[in-house]
Amino acid sequence: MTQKAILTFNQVAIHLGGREILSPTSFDVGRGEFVCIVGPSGCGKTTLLRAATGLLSASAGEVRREGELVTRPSREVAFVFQDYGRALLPWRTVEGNISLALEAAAVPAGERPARISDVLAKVGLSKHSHKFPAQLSGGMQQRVQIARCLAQKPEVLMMDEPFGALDALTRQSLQDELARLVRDDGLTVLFVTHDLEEAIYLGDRVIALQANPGPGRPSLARMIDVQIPRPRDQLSTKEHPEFVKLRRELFAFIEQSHD
Amino acid sequence: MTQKAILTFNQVAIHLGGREILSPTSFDVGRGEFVCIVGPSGCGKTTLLRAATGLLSASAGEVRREGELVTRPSREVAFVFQDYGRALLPWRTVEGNISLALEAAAVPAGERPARISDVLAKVGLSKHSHKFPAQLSGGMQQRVQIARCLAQKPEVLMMDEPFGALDALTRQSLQDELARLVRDDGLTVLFVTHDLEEAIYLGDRVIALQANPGPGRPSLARMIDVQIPRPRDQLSTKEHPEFVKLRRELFAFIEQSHD
Amino acid sequence: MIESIFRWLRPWWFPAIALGGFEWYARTVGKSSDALAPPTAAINAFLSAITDGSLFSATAFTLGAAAMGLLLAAVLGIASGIVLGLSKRTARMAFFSIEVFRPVPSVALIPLAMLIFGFGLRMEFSIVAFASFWPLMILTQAAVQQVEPRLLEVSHVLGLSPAQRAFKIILPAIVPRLFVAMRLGVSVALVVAVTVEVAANPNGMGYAMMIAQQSMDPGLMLAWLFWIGVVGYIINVAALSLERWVGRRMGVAA
Amino acid sequence: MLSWAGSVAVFLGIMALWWIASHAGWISKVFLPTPEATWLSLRDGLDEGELLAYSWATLTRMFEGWLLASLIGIALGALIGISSTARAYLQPTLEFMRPLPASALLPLAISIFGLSPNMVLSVVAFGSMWPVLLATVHGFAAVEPRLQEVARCLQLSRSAFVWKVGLPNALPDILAGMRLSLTVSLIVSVVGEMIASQPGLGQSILLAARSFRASELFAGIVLLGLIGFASSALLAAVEKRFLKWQKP
Amino acid sequence: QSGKIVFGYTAVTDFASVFVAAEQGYFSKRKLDVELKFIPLNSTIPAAIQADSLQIGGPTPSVYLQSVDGGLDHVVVAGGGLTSKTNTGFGFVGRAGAGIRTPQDCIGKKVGVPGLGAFLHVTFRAWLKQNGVDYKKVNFVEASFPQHGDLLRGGSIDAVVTADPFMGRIVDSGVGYVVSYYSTFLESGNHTIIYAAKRDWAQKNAAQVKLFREAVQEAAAFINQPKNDAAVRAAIGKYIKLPPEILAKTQISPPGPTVSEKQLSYWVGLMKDQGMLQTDPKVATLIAK
Ligand SMILES: Nc1ncnc2c1ncn2[C@@H]1O[C@H](COP(=O)(O)OP(=O)(O)OP(=O)(O)O)[C@@H](O)[C@H]1O
Ligand SMILES: Nc1ncnc2c1ncn2[C@@H]1O[C@H](COP(=O)(O)OP(=O)(O)OP(=O)(O)O)[C@@H](O)[C@H]1O
Ligand SMILES: [Mg+2]
Ligand SMILES: [Mg+2]
Repeated sequence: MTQKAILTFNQVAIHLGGREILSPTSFDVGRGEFVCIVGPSGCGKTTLLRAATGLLSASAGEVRREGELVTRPSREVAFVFQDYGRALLPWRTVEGNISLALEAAAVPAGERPARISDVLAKVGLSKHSHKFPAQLSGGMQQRVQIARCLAQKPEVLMMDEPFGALDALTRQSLQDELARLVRDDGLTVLFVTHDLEEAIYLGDRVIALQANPGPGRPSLARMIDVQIPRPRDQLSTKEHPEFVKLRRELFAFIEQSHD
Repeated sequence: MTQKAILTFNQVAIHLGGREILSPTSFDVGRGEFVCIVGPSGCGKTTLLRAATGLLSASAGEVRREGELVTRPSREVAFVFQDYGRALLPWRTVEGNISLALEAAAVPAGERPARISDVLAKVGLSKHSHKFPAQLSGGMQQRVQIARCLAQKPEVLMMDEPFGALDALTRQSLQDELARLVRDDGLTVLFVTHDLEEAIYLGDRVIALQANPGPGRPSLARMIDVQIPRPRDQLSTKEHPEFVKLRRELFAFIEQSHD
Repeated sequence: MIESIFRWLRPWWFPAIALGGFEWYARTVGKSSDALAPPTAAINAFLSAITDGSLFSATAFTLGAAAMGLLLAAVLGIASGIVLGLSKRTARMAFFSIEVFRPVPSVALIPLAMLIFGFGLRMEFSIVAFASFWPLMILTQAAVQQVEPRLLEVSHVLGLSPAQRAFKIILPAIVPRLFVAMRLGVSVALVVAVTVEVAANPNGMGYAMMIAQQSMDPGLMLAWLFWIGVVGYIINVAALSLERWVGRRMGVAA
Repeated sequence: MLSWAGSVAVFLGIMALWWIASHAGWISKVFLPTPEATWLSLRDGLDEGELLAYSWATLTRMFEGWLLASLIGIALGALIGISSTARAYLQPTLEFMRPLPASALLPLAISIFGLSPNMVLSVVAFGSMWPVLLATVHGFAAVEPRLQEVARCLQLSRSAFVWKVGLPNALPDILAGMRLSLTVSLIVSVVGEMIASQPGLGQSILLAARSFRASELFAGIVLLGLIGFASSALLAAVEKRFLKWQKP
Repeated sequence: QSGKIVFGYTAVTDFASVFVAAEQGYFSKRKLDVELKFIPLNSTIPAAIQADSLQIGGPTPSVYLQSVDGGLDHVVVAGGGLTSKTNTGFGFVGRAGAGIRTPQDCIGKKVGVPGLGAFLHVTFRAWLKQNGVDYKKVNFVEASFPQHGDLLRGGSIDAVVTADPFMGRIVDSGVGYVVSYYSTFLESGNHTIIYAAKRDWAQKNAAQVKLFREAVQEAAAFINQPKNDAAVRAAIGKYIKLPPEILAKTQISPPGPTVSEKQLSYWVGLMKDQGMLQTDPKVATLIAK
């Protein structure tokens, strides 16, 4: 890529519970780039994302952001957790949960309501701002989490299966919303998904991980550049020959690497 | 359908927090039938499933199973919760969590290991039987929950987005596993998903719900019979003209009903 | 090296300052007092109590009474706490009675218990049981109310019997909070046992302290007070390590 | 409404048991008076205004001691809950002080600070601080790991973490602890009145017990029960208001 | 079973007759198996007797009469020490600077007593009344003996009714001075401690009661011989652990092994006068034959 790398993985390996979860893996993410990560369940996608954020420290190798070693989370990096049910404060309403991010960033109280209603509109929850998480459906909870991350106005967005709990249409509209945001604000995104089409549709690049690569081999099994022009849209892009080709290629790879 | 109904919904409405979540809805589910429920996020799918199980009582109308009013859960009905992270006992290993269902059904201790390893094999977690939920990835946790429900050997299986957290291939293999089980054991399944293709691929019938149907109108917006022969398979079925037609039809409907 | 010594010393700063201050006070202002003695005098008295063996028999009695009372209170308190935590209706039914009886000070029951049981172990442990029953019950109830609702739904869907639900879902789920309750219960039991001995029962550490006071030996009295603190501390440390051990067994922070 | 009736019915059942026990002579009337005799003593004491004044004295002592205990308990608990340095310095000392009975500390405190109401108040606060302290420490330690990660990602400051995550998360525990503390505070107030000779229900109970006036002793206990009930009911209402999110 | 007698005592020298009887073998001589048990608080003794934890106990007359007043059916089987005009072992001590010189000066002052309603409190009030002072205008607070000196020094009370050795130490250290050895103005020869038992027990074990009383009488005779002073103090020292220098100086009240109706009536009179009794105890029925 032409842009300077904002995130660098250098031979990053991670051990948990005495086992090597992630085998030494290296790659770069450029500024404003949208990188999708796919791979079978339990192959280490979440683990990789946590290491990239600094929630977990690498057992070997190093992760750098803007050239600096990542040792702990930063407010420039937002994280959408896979288990949305646990990542919300149960004692705060939807509004309150989003406000948390603004409070952390010391946004003046006067500006908060406007920013909150702004992000709530983006995820389609304007009507539910006064509900507690326990009163929301799974998909709505996940959208609250996404809204909180957007409110944070981060440079880098880490998303761990953010759309997994959403119905097809909400999902599509959020995909497009996200793509627009990334383009407008120059966001960098690391996006874990198990939906190959979603990965190709959203990504500038798709990274495929494999589970238990065997000794001496990296977890990173495949890296595919997605050369489909932007802006993309749900109808034409999915019929684009490149899209069809990549989907077939990726699917074949995953199928073969699956145990 | 020809079979006698095992589940009957008769003008079931549900109010929560002072709002009508589910507007009066009636339908039947036949014995051994596989019914999929789709609809936008927050439209009441989970709520419907909870009422069918007896975890929630209807505010109006009645739910009957085998002719009897459903007032509380029964061991004949298994439930896969959408928020898998919370539905597992964090202090029991994978094995222990599955064992819970066997203990509830008073299965002799001697028989349990065999049945546990049997269902673990079905969901592909044999190698992780001694891990605690906190040591599992999201998808693995969800598979543990599915395994627990299978171990229960229920008559009716309620599944709330069971495959939402799984990668495409694990998902496909579990879909096929489920279809096989249903056919072999004559299971009845109520299956909530946001993936329309999945709904058509698995279901004998697809029920589409809508959010806020307006006064006097039911939540149930559309009921589609899936006349695709069984056994189905991932390749040919998805190219079946009926499949393609239904997908288009359902998609169009959902798109129009989405606000 | 030096840093690690400092780390090791950290817990000792406050006690050292407090003891030093007390030593100074007892040697100056309170010099002619009949109720105070400097800690150094207490140490001497303590050493003689160890050598004549009175320390151990008195400690054993108090601990025995406290343990028996606590055991009874724990069984009853946890069981009723679970019932009250699970059933809102029972909780409301019992609320009035519980809240009226709970504040009855255990010291006010001493005459009654003494009349029924006389001196000895039984009167002491029954008062200890009464006093530690309430905190155990209240904390258990609060803990049960905080059990993840999804897990209770799981138990319903699986058709667990009430006993199974209690032992397989609720008890393990409230274990961390139960330990907090037990640690509180332990100190309540110890405090009440000593109080009963001070006020009436001629046995154990409280009684020994009372004798020391009445025979004008404030040093020995302070030594007993200090020893009671040490015993409580040791029990607490033991409870904490048990808690950690159970926690590891249950996959917490694995 | 119905459960209130049930609640009263349960209570009346216990009263009936008392009536039978005292009339049938299961326990000597010297120690267990009849409910009627207790009622008479209660009425006489209230008529003379003496019991009322005592109750008021005990009530204020209890509330002041409890407020002090709650403030110190929550502050210390939060400090220990989030700062490992504070934990290293403070916790062992606190754990050592926790099992020291107020009944044994009072004589020392009397010798050093004299027989002042403030001395009794500090002992009440000391004795009733532990439930709040322990509950707060636990509430902070038990924050859902995912929420801790959320806080780290948002880089919440220490104090923001305390106010926005730690305290709300510990609130159910703290409130349960405060409910216990309130009772302990009442009990220690009574003990303090007994040992440090302060006017209040404790002293009147002690004197009644000493002169074997069981009905007066029970009248005092009944008043303590009522005080305990009223304050607990008040706290339960507060609890409901603060924990609305638990059962929305 | 009419075997062992457990006897409960408190830390005062008025139990000397029992200590001596035990040490001199007067109990064993009569085949009485008496175990002496130290009880920290005098007022718990009647309950312990009622619960059969003690067969005989030594409450003060005021505690005893109040327990009878409350409905316990206990009788007097023998007596401990007596009041005496020469006893300066306890008295009324004022705080240096509080300016208390006469009984009248007590009005409105805070006076510490070791037990509200206990021996010293009752007798002190009797003395106040004798001097025409309304004791209701005196503010009595309870404080245990060892604290009296500290409390006077700290200024939280103005005077105390206290006893040796605490009294001596207070005077020596200069924080207080003796206002009056007030008991020397009161009637002498009344009990400071009486030995009581349950009525059923005393009736069923009449023989033992008699032997017990005889043993105490023999001990009283022993105590009354000045040459036995050292042995008496040794016996006291064995059961009440006092520092030797204090033990050597303590005044021992004269023993009163038998209790007469007149002696008991004195206390009934005092207590009724001070509103401490609700019924009218029949003294004649309270003394075991
Ligand atoms: N704390 C832990 N201790 C030990 N092993 C762990 C721990 N956390 C995760 N693992 C293991 O690490 C592996 C990778 O987990 P991770 O959550 O990264 O998977 P994933 O790729 O996100 O899967 P999914 O798509 O199912 O969410 C799993 O095999 C899991 O068992
Ligand atoms: N306890 C409750 N109190 C009030 N409202 C509730 C409660 N539980 C759910 N709701 C509301 O009911 C509606 C339907 O919720 P439900 O969980 O059934 O949706 P769903 O169709 O399963 O959505 P998703 O696909 O996002 O899981 C939502 O709008 C939600 O806000
Ligand atoms: Mg994951
Ligand atoms: Mg749902």
